[in-house]
Amino acid sequence: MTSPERGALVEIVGSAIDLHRLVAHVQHDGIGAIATFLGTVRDLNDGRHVTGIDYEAYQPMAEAEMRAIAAELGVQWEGLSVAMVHRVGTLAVGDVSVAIACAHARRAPAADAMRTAIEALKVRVPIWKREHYVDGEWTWVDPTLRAVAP
Amino acid sequence: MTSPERGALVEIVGSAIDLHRLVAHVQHDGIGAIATFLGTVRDLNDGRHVTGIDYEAYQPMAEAEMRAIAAELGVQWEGLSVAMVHRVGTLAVGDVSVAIACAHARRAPAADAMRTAIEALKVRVPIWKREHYVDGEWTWVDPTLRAVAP
Amino acid sequence: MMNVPVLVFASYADAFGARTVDVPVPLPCTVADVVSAMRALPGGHRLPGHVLVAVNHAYAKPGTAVDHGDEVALIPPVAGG
Amino acid sequence: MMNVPVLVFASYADAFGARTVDVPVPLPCTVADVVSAMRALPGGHRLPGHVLVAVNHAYAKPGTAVDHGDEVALIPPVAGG
Repeated sequence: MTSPERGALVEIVGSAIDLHRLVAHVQHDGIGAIATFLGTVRDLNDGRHVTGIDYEAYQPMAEAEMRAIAAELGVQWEGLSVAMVHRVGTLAVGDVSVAIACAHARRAPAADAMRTAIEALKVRVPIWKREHYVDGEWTWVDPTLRAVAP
Repeated sequence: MTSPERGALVEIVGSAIDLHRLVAHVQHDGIGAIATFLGTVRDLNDGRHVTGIDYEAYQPMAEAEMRAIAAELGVQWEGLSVAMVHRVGTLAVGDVSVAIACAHARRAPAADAMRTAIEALKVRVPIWKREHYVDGEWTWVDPTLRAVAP
Repeated sequence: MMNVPVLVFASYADAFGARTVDVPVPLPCTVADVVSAMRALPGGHRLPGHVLVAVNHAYAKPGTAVDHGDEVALIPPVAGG
Repeated sequence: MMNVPVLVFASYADAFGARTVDVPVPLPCTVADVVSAMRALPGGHRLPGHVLVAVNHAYAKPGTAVDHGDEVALIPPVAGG
């Protein structure tokens, strides 16, 4: 088991995300709860049939923002361990685009931090996605233009 | 990818829990978010140094209650996929005692259902734990006697 | 009087020194009758003032009927997770 | 005037037809100066009314200074997750 003091695992990756690696990173003997989040490419978005998504990141800034989010979470919930990994490139329906793991001695901070992390990632981290549809069209998704529940 | 209509995965098991199996169970092409919870044995509880925990379940009723929880979650969040597995037997510090995965098209229902699931499990499912401490003492944990934040 | 086998777990199993306790009650009876009879058995004094009972894998009320073939269990405060 | 290389992504890269745009500005200048100059370049009319800018991997304000060696990037509405 690893030490609770290790830093956050924060990465932009170009291939499949291994959830076990995130869980292993945040786990240590002092934690009692690990909350994780996986974002996956779904076959329907805003009523359109999706065939795949290209993810693009401004990698150094994306990793800097994710490190900043992890640091802020650690201030809000003392003793929190965090791992955040986002995938870029061409993803198919069902592929995991983002994985987050938050571990804490107690379950409420772990779950609350996980939820806060994904919300922060979605508004701050410079990552973009181009959705491809069955009709051959594609679009860069702009969440500021939509009023869809999270 | 599997059909969204499949039933919940609900199990009491006697050996290590494989989180990937839960994730694979709830994942299908229509979901965009998977929230998971792992409960682990931590080395300190209520200020006492823990060396391990024996978990015991009333297995048929525990599985029935978990199925009932999964069904209730499915009513509250339509389209939700649920997996809940609890381990019994002798666990060491760091071992995973319970794993929950909730998948939904959107992240808020997935995260909220995961949180609701673990809270319901802790108050309804007939599972007990005997904590062993470094001084050789042990006790059956009774959450009704404590006022500790979750 | 019949002997109804009642499943006990965790601290209740420690109290009775067994996983199953044969409880003498007239059948049919109620959950409350079963609990009262158990308090009079060796170890029964260690049960708390309020005891949860399940009949056929579902939480039951004090007035719930118990008859031949029902699976009765005492449920100590749960601590899963 | 100097040419400051500005990184563009996603729909903004499509607008300019490039991943990096050389933007003629006097240095030092501000983020607002860079954005104004970019609106005058081919494709710049496709930028929205409000554009987020990062300087050295951090979100910047319109008045943030830009000088030699700074890494400047336009940040379209993000859509990670």
